[in-house]
Amino acid sequence: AQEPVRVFAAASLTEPLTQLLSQQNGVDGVFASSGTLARQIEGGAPADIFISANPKWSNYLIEKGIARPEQGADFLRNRLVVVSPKESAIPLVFDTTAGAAFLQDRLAMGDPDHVPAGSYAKQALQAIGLWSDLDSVAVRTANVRAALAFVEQGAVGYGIVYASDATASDKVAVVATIPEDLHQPILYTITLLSDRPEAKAALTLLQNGDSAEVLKRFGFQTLP
Amino acid sequence: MLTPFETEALLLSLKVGGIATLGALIPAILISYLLARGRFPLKWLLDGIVHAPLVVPPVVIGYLLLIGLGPRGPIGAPLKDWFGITIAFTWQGAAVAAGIMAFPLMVRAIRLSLEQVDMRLEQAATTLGAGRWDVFFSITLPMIAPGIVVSIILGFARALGEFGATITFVANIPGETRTMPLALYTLAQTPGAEAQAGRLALLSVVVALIALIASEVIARKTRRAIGLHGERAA
Amino acid sequence: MLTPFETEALLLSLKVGGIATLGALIPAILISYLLARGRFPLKWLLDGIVHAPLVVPPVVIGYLLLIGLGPRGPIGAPLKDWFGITIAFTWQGAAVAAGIMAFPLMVRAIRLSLEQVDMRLEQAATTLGAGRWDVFFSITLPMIAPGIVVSIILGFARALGEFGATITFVANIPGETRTMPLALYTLAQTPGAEAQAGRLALLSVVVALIALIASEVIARKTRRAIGLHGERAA
Amino acid sequence: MISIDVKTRLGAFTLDAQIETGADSHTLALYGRSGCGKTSLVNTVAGLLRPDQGRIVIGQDVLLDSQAGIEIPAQKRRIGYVFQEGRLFPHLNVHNNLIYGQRRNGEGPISLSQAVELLDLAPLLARKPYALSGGERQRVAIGRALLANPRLLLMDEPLASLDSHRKGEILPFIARLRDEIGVPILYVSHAMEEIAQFADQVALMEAGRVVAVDTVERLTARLDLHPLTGRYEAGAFLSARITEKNAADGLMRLTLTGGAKLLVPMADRPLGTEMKLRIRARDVSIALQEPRDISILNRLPGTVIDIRPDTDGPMAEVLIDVGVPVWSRITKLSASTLSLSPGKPVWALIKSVAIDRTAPGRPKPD
Amino acid sequence: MISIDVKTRLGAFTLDAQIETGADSHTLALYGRSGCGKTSLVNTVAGLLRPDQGRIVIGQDVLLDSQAGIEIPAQKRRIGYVFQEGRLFPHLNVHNNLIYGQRRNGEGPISLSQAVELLDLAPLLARKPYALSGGERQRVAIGRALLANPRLLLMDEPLASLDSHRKGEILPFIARLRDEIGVPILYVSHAMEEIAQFADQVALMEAGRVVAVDTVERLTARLDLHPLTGRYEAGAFLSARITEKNAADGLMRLTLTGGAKLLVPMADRPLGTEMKLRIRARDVSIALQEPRDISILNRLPGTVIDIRPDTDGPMAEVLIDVGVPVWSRITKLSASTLSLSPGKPVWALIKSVAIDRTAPGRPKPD
Ligand SMILES: Nc1ncnc2c1ncn2[C@@H]1O[C@H](COP(=O)(O)OP(=O)(O)OP(=O)(O)O)[C@@H](O)[C@H]1O
Ligand SMILES: Nc1ncnc2c1ncn2[C@@H]1O[C@H](COP(=O)(O)OP(=O)(O)OP(=O)(O)O)[C@@H](O)[C@H]1O
Ligand SMILES: [Mg+2]
Ligand SMILES: [Mg+2]
Repeated sequence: AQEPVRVFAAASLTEPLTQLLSQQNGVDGVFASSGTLARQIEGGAPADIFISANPKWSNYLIEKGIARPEQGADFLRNRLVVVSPKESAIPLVFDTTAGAAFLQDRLAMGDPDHVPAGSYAKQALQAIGLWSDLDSVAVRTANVRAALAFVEQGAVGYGIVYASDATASDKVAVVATIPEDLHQPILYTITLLSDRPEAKAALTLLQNGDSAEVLKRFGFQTLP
Repeated sequence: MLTPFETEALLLSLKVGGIATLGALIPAILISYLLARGRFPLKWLLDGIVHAPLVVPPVVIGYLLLIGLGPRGPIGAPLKDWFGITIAFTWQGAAVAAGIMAFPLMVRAIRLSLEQVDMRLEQAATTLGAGRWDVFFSITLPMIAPGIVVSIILGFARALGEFGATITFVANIPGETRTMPLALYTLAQTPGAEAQAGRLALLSVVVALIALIASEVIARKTRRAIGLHGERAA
Repeated sequence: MLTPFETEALLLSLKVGGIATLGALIPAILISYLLARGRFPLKWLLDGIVHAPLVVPPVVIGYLLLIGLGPRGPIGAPLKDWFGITIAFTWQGAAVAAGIMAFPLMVRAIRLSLEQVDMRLEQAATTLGAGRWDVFFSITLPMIAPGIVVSIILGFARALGEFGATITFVANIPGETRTMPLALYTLAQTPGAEAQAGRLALLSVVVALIALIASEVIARKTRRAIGLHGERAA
Repeated sequence: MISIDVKTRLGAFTLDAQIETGADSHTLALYGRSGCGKTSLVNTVAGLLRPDQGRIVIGQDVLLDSQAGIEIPAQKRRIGYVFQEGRLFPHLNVHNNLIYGQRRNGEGPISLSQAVELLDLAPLLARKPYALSGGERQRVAIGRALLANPRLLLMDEPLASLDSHRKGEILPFIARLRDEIGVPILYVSHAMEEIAQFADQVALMEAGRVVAVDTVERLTARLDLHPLTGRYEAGAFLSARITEKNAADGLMRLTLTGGAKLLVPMADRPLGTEMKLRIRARDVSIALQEPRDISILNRLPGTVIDIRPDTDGPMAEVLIDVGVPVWSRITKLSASTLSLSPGKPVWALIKSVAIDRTAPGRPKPD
Repeated sequence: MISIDVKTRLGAFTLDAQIETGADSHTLALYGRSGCGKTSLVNTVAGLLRPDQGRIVIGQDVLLDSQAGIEIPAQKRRIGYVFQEGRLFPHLNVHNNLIYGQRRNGEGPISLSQAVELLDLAPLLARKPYALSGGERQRVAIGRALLANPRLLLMDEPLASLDSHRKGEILPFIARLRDEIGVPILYVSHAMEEIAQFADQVALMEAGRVVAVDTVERLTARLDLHPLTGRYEAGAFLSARITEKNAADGLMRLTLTGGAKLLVPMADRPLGTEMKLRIRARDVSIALQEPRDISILNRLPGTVIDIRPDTDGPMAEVLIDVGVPVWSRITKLSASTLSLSPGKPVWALIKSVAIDRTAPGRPKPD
């Protein structure tokens, strides 16, 4: 049998990609954190396409000589939002005034040391001057979904997650949208790793208009 | 020799692992005894529940803990409201998670020992006037001491290495819940931090090794104390 | 009753878990024997290496496997070039990861049993003309059968639940390496899929429970076969 | 008084034993071939084996009555059980093994130091059981049972691997325990000599059943039971009273129930003490006239009651009335040479050394 | 020929034993108080206990020579070891326990069915050891050792918990094994009677040392060893030849080395067979004239050699020359009444039943 085309994609894309790929024959999605995927690809994983939630990891592969720069492209954008459990959601302004609330009801976010969403959140918090207070009390999670789960369970009062995650959950409400200029752009990159024609075809399909529709529905912004 | 980052993670890990193991020990002994000797309906269910943390991915266990023991959870909420105790996001919570993950291993080791105890010795103690608990403490417990030592070392090692449930339940809060595995995970996810990660991995192995060697010494003494050593030499 | 998604994950998990456990069994017995009976330099080191997968977070183990056994690793590369065997990113690789993670538990259970074997019986066999291996197969092995059963069930349960090392080493490839824990992870990444995730978690527990009950029955029979049952009843 | 009536099954083996001893019987011996159910019976008394149905009464204590729903649990029975296989606690040293029961049941009539001395355990106190020899283990097991302040002693071949010297020390001690403190004893042994030395009654077992319960005297005298009791053991058990303490150089004179007198080695007992004697058939010779200038001191005139030739072999047993009945075992050749027949007057010649002088006897309260 | 010279320590206990038996000695018994080191010594012969230094030679086989660096491993020694504590394999049924050694060492002189019959194991074959009684376990252990096609039998109190009936069956069988197949035997026992029945020589042990190695006859005759051998056992061991098979009703006539004749129950041995007899001192009486009309058949004229009164107690031992020396144990009172003194002519009266007829003896090759 023909080897399927394998799309190694950041875990945050699990749902939209699963839906997109289910329409194509012979294309599989493989999900994990971008860092894990990058290391697997470095280790020789049978990946045809790599979608990273962070240019850092696609660059890493380029540095290691595994991918060529011309094979990569920006793919999606996302935004950060502050969410609260639905029943206790009170809109708030994302500036220094939010500090007290974050300190009291606690704030969950991806671990800024390695979770891309976390590092963007850290940048935003730094920009508004709250990070020094929150550094040691923020609930750092292993990935964005975990931060979302903390909010869904009411374990924390606030969480900083991707807009795409917030759309998908019906247990949380967005209480603030973080201005994009407070952090580096949230950029998903897509990298073609093999020369197989099927891989190229799959890449084209992911980048076409129908796909963009689907991705939009899940809260992602596609790039032209 | 150790960076402050490493020292912090190490001390926290030792505290969490130690308390998790000691806290799980008594329940583990009781449950093993029940499983090894008791005859009651739904024993298989208890057996299954005890083993669940072994089978279900740690992340799921962490998630379930979060649901149950989180500040709004059915157990966590009353704890917080009535006693002011919060477990989630604290090192105590990390110990709970580690203890639960270590629990099935501890139960199994003790139970295996229990099932090999010669019950004729317990009978002999009974004829000499020892009641059920007395027999347990004076005969059974000393005889299963090697199993208990193994259970402690297994439990401690598992608790030291616990990651998935911990990060899910108490997250990765520096100084509070960032044990060695969590620190290691952080490093592993950072490009270029391989060397640091390696150091930390080695450190965990060294700690475990020290615990292991200590346990061997204790185990040998215990076996000698219960007369197993001599039987072997004879 | 089960969705195709669940069936696929279940069958794969059973295959991976089963092969991991069976594959680890013989080495586990040998290593336990060495550790329980042998006297050799650097025994503590072997002991430490065996326990490492318990202490080091699974992700690290997975990463080390990836480095060593990946198609570009120092072991993986020759394997691929000379024999055309690829382990990484295949279900075989998942079995290797699961087997390694289960290994320390299996060794510990067997070793605990080994240390409780009455060596006077082995001596008796020796006087009757049995050589070292003969004694092992005719006396020691049957006597530690309960420990082996426990080691299999512990190993299988651990293999079934293995997540961190697996996803790191062989990735989450549908149909190839997406065992139940990985499938569960996939679902957990999907908001709103809690019910499905719950079903899958329950499914793993049920599978483990069935294995557990089977093992209890076998263990009871084994204990009876080696005469432990009767001693208890007497 | 010991009253046992139990029924139970162990695999293919059925234990169905009824024993009823006399009211003043304090020592019951169980005797029978290997596998006849002695240990199983003792285990039911200890409470370690629950019979399908049964009733066990020792003295005043109802230990089990399955009909009345009474079952005293083993740890409440206050038993000193010397197991056939030792069962020392491997993790405790000898000292702690010894005091295990004492700690729980309180100090009894025997002190630790007494037991240690009797059983010669002083050099072993700090050792673990694995470092003991077979006989040493057995002695510790006996000590542990004796020290448990028992109201009932169960002894399953307690002296099997002890040398005769030690047996000779331990057995009288246990007998004294029984006599002075009144602890009833259930005693399993393959050695009729041991049993004879201190059991009031013997229950003879075969294939899970009790075929006879009687005094040692009567039981060993019953020819029909010889296949079970062993022919070698045949003899007479007699009661006698010390009537002269210092009859000659180290000897004392006893008077048998019938009035006949015997010279035996002196025992440290007051004048008038009732003693139990055993005269083995093989130690009794027969003469037609009283022989002179012979080393045999005890020469009792009597008459032949009965002659029972063995069905096979050259021997015959002769029952002689010397005031009390005494068995003699001689060759058929001698019986015919002496033309023995019932009613014939003869002399029974008994070597004094053959008299069981170790029998501790019991001072009668009257 | 058995030659042992080993030295080793076990905790505070030191084993330092030298034994050298005669060239035609095939059965060596170890006798001694509990804890004197018998089991330890047997374990060195079995190869289970490695002495600090030593040399062990059985027949032609050097099992150990620490100076020459020879040490045959236990599994190569072809031993049938009956352990003091059984050591049956709990996971194997009786049948598989029995054939364990046979499977490995090949079928020996004894077949499975023979052993099963001798030891009466047929109904037990399918059972696991836990379902056996104490005596049954012991019988299986004996069977397992006998079936292991051994070149050396080590038996550590193998008959301790068997009834005398069974002992009487098993012991002669083992003796026959030795005589017919020539398997040397090292035998530990507390019962001098058992030892006397078939051991050529006895090593008397005390506190880890061998204090004497000699024939049973000479050893039990040595008064200085009585504290160790036990006074009760004193007696003479004699060699005799069957000179008349059917002297009277079930009796045969033996001629002692010195020419004296004895009537004993018939044994199933051919005319001319050499037999070993044991005459216990306590079974020998003394008369000044030959008594008439007495049931004692064996009346041998002789002279008193020596009289040894006990230091305590009323007894004395008298050595009488009836062609061969025979011990008699009588009261001091009798000795003085009969005014015995060395050189005095007397009659030794020996009850025929007192002669150890079970002694299997050995047909001499000449
Ligand atoms: N492992 C040990 N450590 C210390 N002392 C020991 C050990 N094993 C045996 N002994 C001691 O060595 C001595 C000899 O023991 P051994 O078993 O050889 O005696 P034995 O002659 O067989 O006695 P028994 O007739 O009671 O079986 C005993 O005093 C015993 O206490
Ligand atoms: N668990 C069991 N299952 C089946 N049969 C058993 C079991 N336990 C004992 N037996 C049988 O019951 C019978 C009685 O055993 P018991 O131990 O009471 O004998 P015993 O009279 O004490 O013999 P011994 O003198 O040899 O110790 C034996 O024939 C034995 O084989
Ligand atoms: Mg018994
Ligand atoms: Mg011994």
